[in-house]
Amino acid sequence: MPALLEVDGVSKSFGGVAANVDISFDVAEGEMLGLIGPNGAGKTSLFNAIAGEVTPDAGEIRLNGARISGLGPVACAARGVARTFQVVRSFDSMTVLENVMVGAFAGARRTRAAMTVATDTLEFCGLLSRADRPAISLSPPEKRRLEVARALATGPRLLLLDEMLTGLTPTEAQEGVALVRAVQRRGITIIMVEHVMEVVLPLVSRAVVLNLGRVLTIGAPAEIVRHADVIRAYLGDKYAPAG
Amino acid sequence: MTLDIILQAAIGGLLMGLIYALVAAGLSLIFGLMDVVNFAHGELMMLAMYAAFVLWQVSGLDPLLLLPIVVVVMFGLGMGVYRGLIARALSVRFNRGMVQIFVTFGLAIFIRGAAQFTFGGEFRSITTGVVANRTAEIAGVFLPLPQVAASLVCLAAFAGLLLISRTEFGHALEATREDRDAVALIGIDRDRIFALGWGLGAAAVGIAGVMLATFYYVSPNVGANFAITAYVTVALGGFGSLGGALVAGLLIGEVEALTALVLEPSLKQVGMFVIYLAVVLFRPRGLFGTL
Amino acid sequence: MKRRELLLSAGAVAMAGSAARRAQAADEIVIGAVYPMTGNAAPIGADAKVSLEMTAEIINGSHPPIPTLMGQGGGLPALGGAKIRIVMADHQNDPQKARAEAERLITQDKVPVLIGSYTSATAATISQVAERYEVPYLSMDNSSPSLSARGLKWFFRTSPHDEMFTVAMFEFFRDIGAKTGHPVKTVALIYEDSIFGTDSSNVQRALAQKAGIKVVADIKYRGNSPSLSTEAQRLKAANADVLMPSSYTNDAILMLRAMNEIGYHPRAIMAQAAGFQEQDFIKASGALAEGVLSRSSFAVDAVKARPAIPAVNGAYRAKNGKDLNDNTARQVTGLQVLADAINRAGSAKPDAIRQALVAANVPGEQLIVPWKGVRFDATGQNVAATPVIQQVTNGTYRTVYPFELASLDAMWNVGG
Amino acid sequence: MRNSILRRRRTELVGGAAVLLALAVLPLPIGDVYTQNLIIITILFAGLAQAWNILGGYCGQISLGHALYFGFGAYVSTLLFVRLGIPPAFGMLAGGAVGGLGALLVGWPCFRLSGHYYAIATVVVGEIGWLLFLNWDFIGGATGVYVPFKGDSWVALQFRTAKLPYHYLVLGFAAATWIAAFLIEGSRWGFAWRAVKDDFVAARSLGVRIFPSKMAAAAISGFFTGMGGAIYAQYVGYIDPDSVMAGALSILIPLPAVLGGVGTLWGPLLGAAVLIPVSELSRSYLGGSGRGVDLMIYGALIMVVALARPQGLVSLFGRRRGGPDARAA
Repeated sequence: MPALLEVDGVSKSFGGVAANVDISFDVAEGEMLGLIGPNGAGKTSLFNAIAGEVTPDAGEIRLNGARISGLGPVACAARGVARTFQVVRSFDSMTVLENVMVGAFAGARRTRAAMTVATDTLEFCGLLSRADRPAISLSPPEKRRLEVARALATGPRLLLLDEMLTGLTPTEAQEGVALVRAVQRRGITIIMVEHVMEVVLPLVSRAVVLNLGRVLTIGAPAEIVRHADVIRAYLGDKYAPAG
Repeated sequence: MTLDIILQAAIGGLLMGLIYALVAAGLSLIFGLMDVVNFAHGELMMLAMYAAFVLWQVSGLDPLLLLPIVVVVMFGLGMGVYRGLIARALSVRFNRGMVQIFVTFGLAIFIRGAAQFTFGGEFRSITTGVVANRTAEIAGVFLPLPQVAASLVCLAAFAGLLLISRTEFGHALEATREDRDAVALIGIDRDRIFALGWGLGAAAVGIAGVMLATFYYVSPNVGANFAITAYVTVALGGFGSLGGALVAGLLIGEVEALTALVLEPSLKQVGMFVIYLAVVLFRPRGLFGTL
Repeated sequence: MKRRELLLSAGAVAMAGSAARRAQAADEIVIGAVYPMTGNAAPIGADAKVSLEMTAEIINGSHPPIPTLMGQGGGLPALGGAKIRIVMADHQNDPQKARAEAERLITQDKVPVLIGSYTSATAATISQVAERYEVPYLSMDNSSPSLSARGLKWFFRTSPHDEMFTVAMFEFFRDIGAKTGHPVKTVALIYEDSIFGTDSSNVQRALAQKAGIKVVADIKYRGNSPSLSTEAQRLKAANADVLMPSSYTNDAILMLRAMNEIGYHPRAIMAQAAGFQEQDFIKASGALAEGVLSRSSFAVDAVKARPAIPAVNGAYRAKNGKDLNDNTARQVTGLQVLADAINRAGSAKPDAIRQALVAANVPGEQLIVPWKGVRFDATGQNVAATPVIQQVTNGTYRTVYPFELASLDAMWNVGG
Repeated sequence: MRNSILRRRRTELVGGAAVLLALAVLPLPIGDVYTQNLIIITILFAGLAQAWNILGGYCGQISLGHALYFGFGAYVSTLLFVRLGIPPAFGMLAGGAVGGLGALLVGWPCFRLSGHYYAIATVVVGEIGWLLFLNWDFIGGATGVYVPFKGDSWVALQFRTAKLPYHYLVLGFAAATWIAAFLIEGSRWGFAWRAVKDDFVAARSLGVRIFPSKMAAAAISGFFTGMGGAIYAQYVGYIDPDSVMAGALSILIPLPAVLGGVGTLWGPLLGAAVLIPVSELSRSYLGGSGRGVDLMIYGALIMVVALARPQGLVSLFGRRRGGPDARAA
């Protein structure tokens, strides 16, 4: 399968602090990739680079072979990259349906078409009952769903989920996982950023582990768990396996 | 356009610049603290000018002696305005930026009407005082004593504000400015800090008002004459930065004085505005702004 | 519909308010006066209210006859002793509000004539409304020449305009120059950037050129500005024989102080009155105002030529605690001329009043102002309004020109 | 459920038509000129507030310098009429075009700023415009421009004493701004601008282009404000920089929208219906005393409404979009 996304030697530092150092990996079409690492490992910086919020100092990010790094968020969105935010950013002066319609307008020209896309997406995300409620009145997990719905409404090829499952109760997490799986079934490539391994590893086919801005290792969840360096990075030297 | 004319205009610009700086310092302090632009700032200055005038008229004392009383009154007034109006404006959940602008604008109109109601529209002036109407001449350059006294007091006020920013209260101010929500965690009563901040801001503009009243007329509309200069000074210096207000105030005082020398004086404010736009367009946060 | 009730109720309030006012006594003539009651020029409006109401009392009241036009009291004889009543309206120095108030006075208070308005911009719209409703507008104290140059049928102005005032200034320069041997060679103009300042300076520039006097400084300054020190600096550099300012009160106060602060004491100041004639200016400037010359349409000290002054000025001083000045005296005179016109017209119909005003020919002796008289030309301008020149002498304005009306010789140290 | 938006927009359209009809009929029974004048000024400022609302309300850019575009419109229309004889019916559109162009020229540099920095920059640009017009002799400078009366005519938008024609002129203007806002609310632009207002980072991530959105909103807002200026000039008959470009006007234009309800269809109209009559009536019936009482009432009203109803008076009439009642969760 041709790589949908190629991250090629990406480095980025903010005023002397090296957030990302020479990171490279590919993501295949339809794959679900995890991007994990302890806090401050450079996950968000890389995530923003892919979403176009940040321009890498070095290296390139290509979508379908075409460079998207440095083009800015709007161009990335236009090329099919959609994202959610770690801290929810809903449009408070609008209803749930209208929030999603803003996303739908990325593809739709006319209001009626956007409304249809938005309504279908809300149904898909299980928020249809909330369609006419003001976005500000949703509960935190519902707001997270709204972000996903809004991003989905743009008809993306690549969906970036920023810590979507953290801080949820077990039932909420389960609903979140069900939604992510449903999105994947629609053939959308997903990159999930999480810092809680147990949540993300069961879901993804592969994971990129970052630590101190560098790629620690890339591999299937099973290998990741046993990888010495990963354990040390997460749990500190005390728990490093013998030998 | 001989040298001493330019020097004289520059001196005039310097003396006025310090007053602009202190007026702006009060505005910058309040903005830096809680993201509120006080559109009634000119009217607070006008109230201080009237307070100085009334106290002078009643007591016959030199306005410089009345300074402490007016400063205390203005401090109380500033806190009162915060508790009565601004606290509520900040707790609003929608259109907070807009509500805050138009609440302070409504306050400005109300104060102007109240001043007209209480004092009438006449132009009043403080005509006596140790420095009143006296001018020192040094090497052909004239230093009007009221303005010189006003500038020195403004500098002292600036030093006072800088000192305060070093104290524990000052750090609390700084912390609140950095992150309004976090401070609550470490036991800083945010509301009290905001009220004290408004008191300080009103006191600063009060000092400028009293000193101004020693050589400038007092009328219900005098606040408006200084309002736009204050906003430009604060935005140019950078909201929330006292040093910025000082530098910007001096710069604007100079530009205004020297433009009036070269261009048609009616356009002197345009010179000041163009400089402001030029700076702000390249450094949106102003010269020293951090917010 | 919610909104419509709101509007209707607002409209109802307006009508209710005015209805109560319109139930005026049968034999009463209401005159609408539009003045700046709030804003920077508020003191002018407050003084106008006193001067107009005082004059109405003189015209209406019973008192020993005062040797001036309509000074016999008892109302308008030709209308069975009808009383005149002044209704003040606030234009806040905004042409649109002046227009709205003028219309309100005409349509709601049914005033047959309008008077006003101190600022020329407001006079522009009030006179247009008067023209459209065919109601006379008598400008008491607007001095901008452009107002009477618009061919308006219903516009009248008893007061001299800036051109006539400025002619008097230059005649004074010529005569005082001859008398003292120190003629005026150079003048400096400094004027506010409003319609008043611009018009006044245009006339001064033209007449200076005609009189062969060099204009060495021509400074248009920002009204209500925080500081005039640089402007004063430029005046000092020019050091003209005579400084000719055109300013409202607050700028007049600031200007004298600014000049004093840089040690500049002009040899002579000839002001286009306005701010310089105000009591606030003299009180605030104190010694700095000594010797300031100003054109004026009123000479409180010309008692010999105008015997009615003590009585009228006394009545005004009793109500307002200060003497009549250039503005208030013109308001008194305007109202006298208007009352006389209504009386001669024998009716309160706007057209009858207009005819009477066109035919007005009041000799100077019947006025409190030192003019030759009141005669309106085709443009409605009183051509017999001859101003005087006054000088501040220990705190009060004394008439110094024309010499025959002067109560003392002018202090003149030009070219000394 | 699906077409809740369509249903709401249909009721708004019907409501709009009803109000338009009511306002068209409103002046007929009223003979008193002062009240007719009051209604005309109220509707004119309702239109201006709606024009400002397009930029300030829907796109969240709090411009405090709209008097500039109002002045451009007034001067362009008047000078075309006085000097070139071009009737204001067309001059009005030219005035609007220049207003829109002005808004773009100002927007280009100022939209890089945000929040209070943008507001202050617009105040400064407004002052510069006013000072330059005050000293620009070609357009009459401080002396202003008289609009000569050439007889009743719809083309020249001049009527001797008749008020009704002016009533329908300003009503047409206000209706045009309302329809523009209505169309914007339902269009792609409307959603994009509201997203920019609420959270431009999120909007950007969904492909909304921030700068072009602000410029488009500014152009439309400037166009209608300029047109309003042209109508004002024909109605008052005299314009000078102080009356059509002063800073006070830049505050008066957005005020009804802010008090009535920003970013809503009915906010600006409702705000104007309350604010303008109060300020006119308080001046007419209390201003004469010269005691400043009318200013106190006006100032107090602004403070009370802004604090009591931050989402605007419009939120009194049922649960308006733009946030539930303040007391809700």
